[in-house]
Amino acid sequence: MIDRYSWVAVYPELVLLIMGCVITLVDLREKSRLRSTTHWLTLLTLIAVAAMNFTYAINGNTVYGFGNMLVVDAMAGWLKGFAAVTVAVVLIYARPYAAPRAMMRGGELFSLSLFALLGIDLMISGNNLLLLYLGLELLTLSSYALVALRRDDAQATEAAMKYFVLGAMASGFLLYGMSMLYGATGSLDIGEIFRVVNFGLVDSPQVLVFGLVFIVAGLAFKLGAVPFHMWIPDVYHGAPTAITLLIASAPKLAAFGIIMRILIDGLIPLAADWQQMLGVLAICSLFVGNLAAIAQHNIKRMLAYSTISHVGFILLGLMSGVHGGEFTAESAQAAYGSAMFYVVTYVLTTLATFGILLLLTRDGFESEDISDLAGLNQRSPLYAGIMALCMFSMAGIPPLVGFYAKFTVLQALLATQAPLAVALAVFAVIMSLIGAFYYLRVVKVMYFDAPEPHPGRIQTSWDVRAVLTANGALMLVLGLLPGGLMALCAQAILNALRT
Amino acid sequence: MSLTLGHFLSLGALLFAISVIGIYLNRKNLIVLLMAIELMLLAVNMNFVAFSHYLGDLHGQVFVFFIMTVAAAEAAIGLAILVQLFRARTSISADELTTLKG
Amino acid sequence: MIDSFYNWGADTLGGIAWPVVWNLIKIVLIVAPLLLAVAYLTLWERKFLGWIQVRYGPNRLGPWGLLQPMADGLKLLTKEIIRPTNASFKLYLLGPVLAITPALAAWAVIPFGPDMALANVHAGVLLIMAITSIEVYGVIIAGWASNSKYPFLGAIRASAQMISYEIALGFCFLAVVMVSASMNLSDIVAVQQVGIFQDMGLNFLSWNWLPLLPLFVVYMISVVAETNRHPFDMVESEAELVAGHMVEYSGMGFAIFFLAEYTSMWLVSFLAAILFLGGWDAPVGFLEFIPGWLWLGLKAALVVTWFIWIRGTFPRFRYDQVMRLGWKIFIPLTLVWVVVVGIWLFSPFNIWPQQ
Amino acid sequence: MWLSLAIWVPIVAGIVLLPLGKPGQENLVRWLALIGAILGFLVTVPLYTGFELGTAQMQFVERALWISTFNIHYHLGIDGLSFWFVPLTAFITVLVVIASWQSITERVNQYMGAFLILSGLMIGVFTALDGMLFYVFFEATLIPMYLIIGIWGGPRKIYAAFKFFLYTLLGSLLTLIAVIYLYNASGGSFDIQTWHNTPLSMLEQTWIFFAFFAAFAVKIPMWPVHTWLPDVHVEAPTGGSAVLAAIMLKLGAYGFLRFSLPIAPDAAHEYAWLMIALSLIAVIYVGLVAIVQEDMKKLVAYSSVAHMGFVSLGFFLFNHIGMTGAIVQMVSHGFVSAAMFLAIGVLYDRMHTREIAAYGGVINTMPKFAAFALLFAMANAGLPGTAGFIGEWMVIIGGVQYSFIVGLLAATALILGASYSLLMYKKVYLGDVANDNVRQLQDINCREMLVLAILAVCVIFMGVYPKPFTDIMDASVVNLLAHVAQAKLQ
Amino acid sequence: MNLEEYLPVLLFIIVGATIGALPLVLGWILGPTRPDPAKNSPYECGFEAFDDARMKFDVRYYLVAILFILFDLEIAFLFPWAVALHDVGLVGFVTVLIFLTILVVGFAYEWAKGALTWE
Repeated sequence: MIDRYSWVAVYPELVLLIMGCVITLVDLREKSRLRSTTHWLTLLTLIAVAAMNFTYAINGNTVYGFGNMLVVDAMAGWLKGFAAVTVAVVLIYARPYAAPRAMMRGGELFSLSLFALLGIDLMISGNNLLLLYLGLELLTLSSYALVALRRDDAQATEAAMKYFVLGAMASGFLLYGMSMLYGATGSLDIGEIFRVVNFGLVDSPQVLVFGLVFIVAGLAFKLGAVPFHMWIPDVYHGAPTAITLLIASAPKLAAFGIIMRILIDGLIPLAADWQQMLGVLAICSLFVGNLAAIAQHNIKRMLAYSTISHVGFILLGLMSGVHGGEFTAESAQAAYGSAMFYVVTYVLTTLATFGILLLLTRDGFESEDISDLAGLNQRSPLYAGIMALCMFSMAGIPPLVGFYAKFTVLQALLATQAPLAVALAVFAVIMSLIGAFYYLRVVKVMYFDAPEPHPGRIQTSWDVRAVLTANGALMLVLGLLPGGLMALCAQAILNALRT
Repeated sequence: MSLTLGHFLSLGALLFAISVIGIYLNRKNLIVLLMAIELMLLAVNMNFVAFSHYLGDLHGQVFVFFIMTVAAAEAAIGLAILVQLFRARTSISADELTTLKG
Repeated sequence: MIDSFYNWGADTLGGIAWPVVWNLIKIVLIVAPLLLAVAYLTLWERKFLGWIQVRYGPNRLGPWGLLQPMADGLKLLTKEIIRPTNASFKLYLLGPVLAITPALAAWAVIPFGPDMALANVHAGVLLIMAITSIEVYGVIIAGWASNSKYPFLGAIRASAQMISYEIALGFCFLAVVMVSASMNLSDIVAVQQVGIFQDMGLNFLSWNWLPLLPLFVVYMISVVAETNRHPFDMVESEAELVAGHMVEYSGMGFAIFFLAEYTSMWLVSFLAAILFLGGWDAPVGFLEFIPGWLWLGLKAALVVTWFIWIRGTFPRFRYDQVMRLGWKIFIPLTLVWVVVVGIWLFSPFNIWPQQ
Repeated sequence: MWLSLAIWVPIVAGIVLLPLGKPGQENLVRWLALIGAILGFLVTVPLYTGFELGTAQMQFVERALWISTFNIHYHLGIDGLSFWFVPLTAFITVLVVIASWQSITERVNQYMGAFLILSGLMIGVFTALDGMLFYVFFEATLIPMYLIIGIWGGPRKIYAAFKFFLYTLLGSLLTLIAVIYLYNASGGSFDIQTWHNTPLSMLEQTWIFFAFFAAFAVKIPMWPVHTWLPDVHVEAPTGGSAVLAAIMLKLGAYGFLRFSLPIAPDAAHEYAWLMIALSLIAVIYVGLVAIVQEDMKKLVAYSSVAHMGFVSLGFFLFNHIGMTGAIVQMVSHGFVSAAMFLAIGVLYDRMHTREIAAYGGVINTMPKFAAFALLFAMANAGLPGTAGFIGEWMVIIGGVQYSFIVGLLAATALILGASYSLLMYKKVYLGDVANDNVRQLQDINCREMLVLAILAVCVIFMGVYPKPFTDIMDASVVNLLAHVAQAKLQ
Repeated sequence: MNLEEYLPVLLFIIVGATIGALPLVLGWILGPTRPDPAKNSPYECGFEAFDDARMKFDVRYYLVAILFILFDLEIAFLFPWAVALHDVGLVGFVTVLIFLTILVVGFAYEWAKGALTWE
């Protein structure tokens, strides 16, 4: 029942689990304000996990473990590796922010992050509805707790409550859909579901489609697509910035993973149905996200709406895989590869963006208003430059990586040659033009406005400065040479679908 | 009269609908909200058990066990957040969650 | 005779109504002796406590005070049911009902002999756990609905204490289920009647209490806490909380809480007998001619007496000690013992039958 | 190799400057910037010496795989159409660096860096032979220009910067869709020359033509979408205006040459009437608008629109002389408009106003400067013997060949150009000294003299001896016209 | 679906509720009804009750409640395993040991954090 390969497949997760427990207990002995032991131990774990995942990804073997409960393929390897790196970077950025805000009185920040990552891994690797659900819950439950980590902060608590209620509801939707799916196909195994649906062995297709609606709704909730986006602005805004960064970055990879597993691995024969739903979600997300972002003064809120609009783009990529009932390796590679590329680069950009915001906070001062960035160029050209790179990248201006993300998605969309594809693409670019406006506003505030009379000094430790600079540079480097990452994504998707 | 799958599914759908309506209509008490969420999961459990029985496949019931466990963990975290919120606000009315506005 | 009665009923009343009536009859056959036993348990408690304290206890009404319970009941019946001004009255009335319903309903699955259970369900243990958990609601609703400080504090304490010990109890049940490989109470008894000692006629040595001794001890103590009995009666510790969640109740309301408490005592005693003391099995082989239900009753009565005995012997715990015992001693202990039992089951020294 | 150097030398120089932001490093930065700009210009010289005349083939071609997934190449090359813009860009950059020597005192490193990077990116646009590479360079120019306008611009700089950015971005995003569409239509290639030979239906051509039109017409700018240009010119710093007018507008015009005409020739023929009409409106109507301007920069900005109208007009006449004239006009306008803006910059540095009414009789206090200004005004008006004349004259001839009415209407531009240029010259320079501010003006120093003199030489040289310019573009223009004349409908 | 086995349980619940409710009704009928404000006011050791009794109470009770939910569910989780212990064999046993280990880590963490301490 459990063979040797099964264990090999979950080595990274085992390491995460064991180290999560160990760090939880080790932290009890840790007394320093900055939690150095816990911090470095966590980083070490994350680096090890990332390295293992990358090794698996490079080997490119597909392993099914624990009786098909989970699958480790190249896509899973890359996504999990990126997720581990992301969490590590988040923790590096978060530490100077968290320490003076009583978020490190216990080591929960670290252990919960690790468990969240474990959830992410399961969402990416799960090959069974049960495992996917468990991964999802592990991630979201950890996230709820992380959002509420600042016990004295009423705003954060309120955000946590909203997150919890809406998140739990989303889980409910997803579960309801899963139950229908189970009822229609008689299995929880993704591969088995695919077989049953593909060979038309379903007794009542209505139940199947009914369940599909709920599953898409639940996934849209988690991804933050309109009209299921209500939690995103409030949670981004209310959560401590470090936690906002965490829930804005790595979980996106997981959401992509779970969509790949359920909709594409499992329900690709129903693509005609769910692609339409994703299309509507994408249009709404692009529209609402971009328009609402303009009205925001709080930069976290603005970024929340910008996330929503980016989700719209990701969905555009995901809905372009099958056209005219044709599903080829090329089309899948283009569509899902582009979505994966978009997600990965978006996470990269988000990291740097929030990294800068975290940097600008001081004791008792949250850098939350867009006007708090005023004159950043005079205060620190380096950080202003990185932030500007982020903004231009999100706006999709070449030669930054965000442009290629939009480009690949539009390419995939147009390649479908569906009747509405061109119209949709035009709509998308017009919306991203509107989006450019609010990103430009941030650049304007940083570069064109004068700083407040007595801005605090920006203090950074060497590790934050180094990682942040590398992060910003990576956006530019990937912008100049995006080919490698694109090929990697395409290859990963191909590998994931071949099996 | 014998019970068919349809009866159970209807009951599940009904419970689910009640819980969704409960979440949307209830503006007064967050505890009720938590209860509605639990009810939602119970509706799902009902579905799973019914399907599992009529399919003659045990996986659905295994799933139910996991859902129950997760529901417990979820309730635990929900209550913890609620307590924290109550201490900050001295109110658990959903109407008063208004500080986060754009 | 019973069969012919059954057939007659089935013919006259038809397929749906008759099973209901038939079961109601059976329920009455269980409940009536049970209530009688509860009534005389109160008398026995007072008598026994009296002996421990070298005094007589009730002895006026009837020979040896045998009519005392009747008199108590009658008196309570004619007392006013107070309606506290601040209380939420509907919930206030619901409290006692919710307390006694599960205490009675759990009897549905108790087997009094081989094939002598009202409902011989597969998940008997689980059902008992589920139903008895509801008792907490009665307590907490009573305390909350009274809208008075002492009941409120008492109810909170009571519920915290009950749920704390429920975990340890759960682990005890778990171990029993592990060794029996069944959650059916009849099966659990049956499994205890197998083994080397059974063959030797020393039945009582093959019962669960011996191999699961630590769990048996934990069970015996936990159920005392679970039923809020002395020395765990923080809930109604007279000096601090007057009477806990029952402060605002009078007359029958109060009586029903009492009824519930004593019914629960009987219930857990029967369970102790079934889970650990071999159920209806005779302690030694040559006594097997005595009917099983009698043995069961005898064992339960012994356990109940043990309740009273420790009440007469031990001083009351402090609340923090109660919680400490539950969380920091019993839970780890039971957890470890569950693992030990598991290892035992897989070791060559396994003494339980393999299916 | 030389093309890559032309692109990357200024960019690298610009990046090197960025970290040098400490107070006291300004002079170092200026000299480094100058060195970088001159180096950037020098590496374009071998292009001229090595350029082979008489062929329409791409020269100095470099090709390497860039993004394998989409078959995108780092593909550079120049032909007669694009050749002149490479050295022109590098050359104008040198002048801008010198001209901004003293007028910029804050964040000099960022200013110089932005210009150098911008220069490299624009050369990239002119030399890219891969659609995606072109697009990347084309869009990337927005970032430094946005910052230049926004940081060092005038009072309404933010409005101007946003307007510039969003206007041009809208157009180019639509272009992006067209580019992707072409990629799919051509069977997975981003090579521009492949696209030239990709058969397309009329409907497709129409859509693609207008998608490109959206980007390039805004950039040129053509008549109804030109409104961003005056605002931006007024607010931009002197160097920004100069580069914008001299080079950036040509990006749009060049786009027509490289994309719209050869890729969608049938649509281009079909809608030539529209393009000609819009161009003529730009020439005449915008010329009239220029006359009534009270702000010198605005006046020159409108005149730029009018001059670029000549360029687009020349393209859509589809005859040899018109096309050649249009390209010559692009180059000459590069010199003339840069000279005009730099001259205004000289005045602005002293008076901090660009109102025509604030000046008068400048010739009395700044005689040397006034002489240069007169030359540039004449060139702007298109008087014979100056650079401005050649291109306009050729386009008018082409117009007459196409249709007499068109030629006639185009010719009115000469009158209009003379009116606004010379009227402005009269109001600002001639007459008595208008006020005390003007009285205290100091004549130009050596540095300013150098810049203006170089430009003056160029303007006169091109006006007197345009043959080197036309020779180089001749073969390519012939080739382009031949290509456009062939229908590529399926 | 075979639910007949559970009919007695349902009936028993009804009977139990009746046995709880009936005496209340009887007591209502048989007992006197002489309300008076002092008698009906909340008991407070002879003092006047001066405010609503539904006050805040120690957060540790919540903690106990939350911990209870978790532990009780874990036990419920283990019951099916316990029944099927012979079938799932050593692998199943080791799996549950891992599960319990994680549980114990959580438990130890709670303990060390002082969540189980009542002073």
